[in-house]
Amino acid sequence: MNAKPLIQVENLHKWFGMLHVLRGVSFTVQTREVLVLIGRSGSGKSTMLRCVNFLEEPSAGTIQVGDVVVGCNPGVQPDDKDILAVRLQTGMVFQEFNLFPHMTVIQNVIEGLTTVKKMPKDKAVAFGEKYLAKVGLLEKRDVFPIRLSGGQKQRVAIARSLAMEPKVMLFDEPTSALDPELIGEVLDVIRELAYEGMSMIIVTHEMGFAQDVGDRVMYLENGIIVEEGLPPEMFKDPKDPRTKNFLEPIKKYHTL
Amino acid sequence: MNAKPLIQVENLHKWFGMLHVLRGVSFTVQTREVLVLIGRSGSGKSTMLRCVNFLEEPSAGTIQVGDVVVGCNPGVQPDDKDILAVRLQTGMVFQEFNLFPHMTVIQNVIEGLTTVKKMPKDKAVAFGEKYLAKVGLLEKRDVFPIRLSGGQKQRVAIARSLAMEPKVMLFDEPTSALDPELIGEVLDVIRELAYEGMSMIIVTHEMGFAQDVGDRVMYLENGIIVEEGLPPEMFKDPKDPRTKNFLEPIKKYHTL
Amino acid sequence: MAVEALSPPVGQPPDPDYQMGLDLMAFQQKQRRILSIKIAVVWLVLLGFVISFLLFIEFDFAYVVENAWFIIKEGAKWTIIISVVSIFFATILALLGALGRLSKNSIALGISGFYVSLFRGTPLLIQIYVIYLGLPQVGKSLALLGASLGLPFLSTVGDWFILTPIQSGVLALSLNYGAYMTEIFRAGLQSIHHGQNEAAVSLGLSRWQTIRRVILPQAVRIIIPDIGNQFIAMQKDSSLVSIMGVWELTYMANRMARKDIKFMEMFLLAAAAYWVLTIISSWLEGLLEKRLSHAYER
Amino acid sequence: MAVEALSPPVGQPPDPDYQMGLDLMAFQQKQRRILSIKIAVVWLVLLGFVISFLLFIEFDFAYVVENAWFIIKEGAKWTIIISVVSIFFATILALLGALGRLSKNSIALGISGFYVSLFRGTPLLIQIYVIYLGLPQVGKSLALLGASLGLPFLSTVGDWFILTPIQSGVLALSLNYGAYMTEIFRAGLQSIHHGQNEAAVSLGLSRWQTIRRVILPQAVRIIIPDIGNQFIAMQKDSSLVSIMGVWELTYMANRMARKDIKFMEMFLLAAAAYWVLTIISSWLEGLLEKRLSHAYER
Amino acid sequence: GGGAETPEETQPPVEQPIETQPTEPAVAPAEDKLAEVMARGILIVSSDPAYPPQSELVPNAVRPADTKCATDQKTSAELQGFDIDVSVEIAKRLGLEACFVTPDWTLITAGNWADRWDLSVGSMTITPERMQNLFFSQPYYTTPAAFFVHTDNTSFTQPSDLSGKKIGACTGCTYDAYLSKTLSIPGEEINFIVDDAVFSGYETDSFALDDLALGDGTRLDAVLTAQPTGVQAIQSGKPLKQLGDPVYFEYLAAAIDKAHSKDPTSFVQKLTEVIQQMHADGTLLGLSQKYYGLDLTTAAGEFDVSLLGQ
Ligand SMILES: Nc1ncnc2c1ncn2[C@@H]1O[C@H](COP(=O)(O)OP(=O)(O)OP(=O)(O)O)[C@@H](O)[C@H]1O
Ligand SMILES: Nc1ncnc2c1ncn2[C@@H]1O[C@H](COP(=O)(O)OP(=O)(O)OP(=O)(O)O)[C@@H](O)[C@H]1O
Ligand SMILES: [Mg+2]
Ligand SMILES: [Mg+2]
Repeated sequence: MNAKPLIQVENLHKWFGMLHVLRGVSFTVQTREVLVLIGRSGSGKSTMLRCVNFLEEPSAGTIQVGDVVVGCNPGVQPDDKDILAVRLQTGMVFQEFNLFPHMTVIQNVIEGLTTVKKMPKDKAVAFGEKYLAKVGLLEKRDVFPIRLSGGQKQRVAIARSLAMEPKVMLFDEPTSALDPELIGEVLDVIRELAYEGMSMIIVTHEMGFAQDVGDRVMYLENGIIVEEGLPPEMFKDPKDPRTKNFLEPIKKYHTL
Repeated sequence: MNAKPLIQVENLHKWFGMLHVLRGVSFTVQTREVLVLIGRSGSGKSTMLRCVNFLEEPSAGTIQVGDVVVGCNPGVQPDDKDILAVRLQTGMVFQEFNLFPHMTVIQNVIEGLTTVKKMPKDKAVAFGEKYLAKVGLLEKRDVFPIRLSGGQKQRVAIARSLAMEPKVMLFDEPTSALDPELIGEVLDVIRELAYEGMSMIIVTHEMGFAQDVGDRVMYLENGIIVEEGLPPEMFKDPKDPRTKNFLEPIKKYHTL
Repeated sequence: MAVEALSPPVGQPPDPDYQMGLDLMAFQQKQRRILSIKIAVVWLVLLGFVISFLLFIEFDFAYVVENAWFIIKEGAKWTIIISVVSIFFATILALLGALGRLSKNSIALGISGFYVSLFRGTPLLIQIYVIYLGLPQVGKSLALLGASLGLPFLSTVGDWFILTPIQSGVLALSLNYGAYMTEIFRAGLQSIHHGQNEAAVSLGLSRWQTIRRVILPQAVRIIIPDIGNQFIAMQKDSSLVSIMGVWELTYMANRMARKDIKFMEMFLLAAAAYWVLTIISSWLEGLLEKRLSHAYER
Repeated sequence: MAVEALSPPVGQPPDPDYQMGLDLMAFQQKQRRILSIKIAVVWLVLLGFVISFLLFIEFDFAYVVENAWFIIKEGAKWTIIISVVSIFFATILALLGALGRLSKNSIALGISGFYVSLFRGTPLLIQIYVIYLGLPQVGKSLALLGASLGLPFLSTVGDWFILTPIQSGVLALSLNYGAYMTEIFRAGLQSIHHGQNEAAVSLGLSRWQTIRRVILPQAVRIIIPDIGNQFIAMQKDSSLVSIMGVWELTYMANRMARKDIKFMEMFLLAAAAYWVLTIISSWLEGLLEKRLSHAYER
Repeated sequence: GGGAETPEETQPPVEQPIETQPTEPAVAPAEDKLAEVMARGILIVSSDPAYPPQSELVPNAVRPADTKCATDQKTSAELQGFDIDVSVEIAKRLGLEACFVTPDWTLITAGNWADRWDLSVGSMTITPERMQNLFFSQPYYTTPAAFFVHTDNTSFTQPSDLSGKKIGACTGCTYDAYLSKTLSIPGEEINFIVDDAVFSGYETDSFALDDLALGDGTRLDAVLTAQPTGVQAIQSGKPLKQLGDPVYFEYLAAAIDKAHSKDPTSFVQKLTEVIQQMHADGTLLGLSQKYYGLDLTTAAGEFDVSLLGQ
């Protein structure tokens, strides 16, 4: 058996009205593990990720992140304190970056530190600069987001999450909104995090990258985990016909 | 020498204020030829395509489409009749589909026929149905666009352009807004058009597809055509260091 | 929630957790119902405050009951007629104004810009005065001019400048609201994604065809709520025509109030009548909005 | 066009076609200048029409010139003071109202909904009457109640209900415009992309911290033009406080007009003064908007 | 108009020392309106300068430096007119300074002044409806109500010719009530001689006169208004003329809110005394001659205020 997992999700259900988006999903993420999530549009990948840090309230199921365990049942509102504890241990990166446009890069990065962690401003700035340097954007410190390229924006968003020193990072298609030639710089940053041992869940359509950094791949369809395994095996030789069906046309057009 | 080209662009310049986006571009497209345009974001690909059908007014240069020749000079407004003649010979497909949301699929497809070509309604509908069938969406005839998936929307947009029976089709990143598993259906439609001998200019980041259907590839950087050639050669072994620079990271992450 | 969503989608295996979804829905519906009830209670409490306010000021309910029907029947009729006719013309003016503001023609730009600036920049009350009292003077001068120049038709033209109170009110309200709505319509037209324009133009549609066939039909949906809001505001502003003696709601209430020295009673009756008109208008606007969103529902 | 854009970007070879760009820019500037001039001519022609209208009605220019300063000095002062103070309070009310409308709390929802419906649904004029005439009666009843219950502080509270004309006017304008602006602010807050909310919440910010630190600062930029529009409209509506005897612009013009039977002259003078106020306000709003868009300029 | 009679008392008005004792000793001084006003030292009068020549504003007026009036009150230097002079005279005889507030007509007639001002000297007609909310003093003058028609008109020779015609007047005022035959004025028998008038109401009389001036029958056939108002319009050049004799007289008096928080009884009595004095010593007649060129006061002086039964 493994050590106690960093994340343990059990029997997670999510309904939007009568739409059953997650149909009893269970999975774990170990410390230092990188889990890659693939699947069709609408299969529930984002919803799953968002349930882990309670951006969506799960309809049913148990979610454990670090030492916090939150049980969700229909009609019971999870405790605000527990939700905050979970969020402080998870960093989330979105497809559309979601930088705060009215704040400079450094203000974006220290916002969580000063407002949530009540860190003194100067200490927060030192912290923020460390993580800006890590994503290679220290020189953009005092620039407003509108002056950044897409790739730079996403790297600042990553720094903003890292500055909160979470135990696990969640990436929801971090490169889908980027021009192809800008994708590389963002993937490089994520790759480095993986090498340093950060635990992560990554939703992505970049199959080459997934194969490269993923410790484990999970294929989601219709709110159910259809197949999971080691990346090279999954991509070369998927077992389930549904997984095959999904990967075939992508391989056809994406391989030069 | 070739026969008279279908499209001949000579010394095309485009300025936005003091931003020199196209710096004297010249190229031709022969009848039945498929020209693929690649390049970084902001290099001027869309602007070039849009100058061909006068969605942007060229700052200087000559544009010939079919029998219509339009010379553009600073401070001279091209003739509205000429512009219309060019547009009737070109079909344009956009990244964001741009279907008319208040019209059903068939209404979208016959709009140009009835309003511009003054075709009687019943004849236009027959025409429209033919092209809807061609893109495999006849059964969505009376549906509003909001009920279509992204791939279906783009196929309707293609049918809408085809219904006008243009001599050349212009595609501006037709699959960039699509989820990966929906890209295939749109590329299949475009591929079929190519096999049938439709002349086309395609801006795309799908390098596999470009290599597959392109008769010729052009690499644009900073408003200048840096390199052009046959697809397999360009992708395997680009001559210009700038082209190499662009293609390398894409190949790295996109190859499974 | 549409009925179709309540049964599992066809062609898929039945969901074993179907009951969980039903339970959740029932729970959410209950939550929503409880919230509605709580809100209704808050409204009732606040209405109670309003009524105790009336008791505090020794409101003469009997007097109001006695006179309400007469005032509302006659007054609301004119309020509604004037508002409806004016919003109709204001919409047309605003449409023309917005097209002018968005055109590249210097004359259209100049006229629409001047119109908006002038009629938004000056008070409606003064516009009514000028139209009612000033225009006839212009007509008279025209007639005099016609007489001295031997052009008798100028005298006929001059007569056209003498408008009835209703005509004056409708003209002023239309011009004034048309100016405000011009800016609203302009924003509405501009909010249509430019891709729509490009797609239409690529098909060969002319600028005017594009506006008529593609932009306007989409803009209508966006500006309907704004027209609704303006209509509601106009119902109240239409009370300004009372200065010319049109027997609309405010005039009726005011006249009764002055005669019998029952100001609070009549004002609050009028306020209640306007409130009801507003609520009805909002509801009608909602219906219209819903009908127009047909194409935008999945 | 900023100066930096006029020289070729550093680190790139100089553009051999640089002159072409300059020529194009010059040409476009000329085009723009010609358009501006043409529009100015159209405005002048239209102003000419307005002036010939004045000539037709035998407008007494000398009289206007003689009395303009007195009326504008005294009148515009009050118009501006009342509008500025009222828009300030209206903005605060609207902010609270919008937060209430967007909250999940039934009491906040109920109160804000009732407030908006009541004050948008009834005419401002009647609101002014009720606040000026009706509130003191409530105060008196409270004082009586206090006397009979042996609670003397109720009598002090009762006195607070007796408002001066200016206080009544500001209160009524703030409440009325606050109700309209609540809906505007709500739309403004909702127009902030939900991703902003999600990013803030993911960082651990509470709902209130998110609103204060992330949503509001962005919404302000969006609603500034709306506040500006409301302020312009309010300048004109503030004339209603004249019924309580505040000597603002409309009041001054009206009383002078009656004194010397010069209605057209005085109304058009007032209209011109309002027009100028409007133009100044628009210009100030534009400046403010520009300042706030700092973070949004490349 | 009212016959011009020489007042019997030709002596110039003597400044009377003020009786500081309230006339009604049963009421404690703190509860008495008159005592409050006397203690305050200023008399707050409401008068809307919308009705020349009764009340109008003074352009570019300079506020006296030594005034006791509050900043949101107007001094007698900033207003002028018959009502203003009467107010100042009343205040003077009480040993007070007159200060003015200018709410509109509706707010004055509605009553419930919330102690914002002490009395209205605004040419208010005594009517039974108004007496619900207000006390009236001895009337200080009377106004004849007369019909006016366009000068081009030749078909009307007397007011009764106007039956069934389009007649304009202010909305909800006594002229409106006269035309709808509901008018009653204490101490006067009203003779309704116009039947089935097509009434056209206006915010103020002057707009009605403006409309009539557009032409005979263009918008109106006639206007019923106060005779001085009509005469003033004629003097300003409007093509109008009076039709026949005045149809009735209105008694115009100072009004006091019944709902004052202090007992106004002695205040009303005092006012009546002061105005009777002003009638008696010819002050009012002098003012009437000054502003109207005729005597509008004698009938008012003879009015028996006890008939009001207030
Ligand atoms: N807030 C919501 N309300 C209603 N339905 C929702 C909501 N969010 C998501 N859905 C629905 O849930 C399903 C799963 O959505 P989700 O965003 O998780 O898919 P995804 O796998 O992330 O797709 P993509 O690759 O497009 O991001 C979809 O059918 C979607 O329409
Ligand atoms: N209407 C415009 N006004 C000003 N600048 C513009 C305009 N349209 C494009 N540009 C600028 O022109 C340059 C070229 O833009 P263009 O859209 O042609 O690039 P592209 O190669 O199509 O890029 P992408 O891959 O992102 O679509 C960019 O720097 C862009 O900012
Ligand atoms: Mg997703
Ligand atoms: Mg492009």
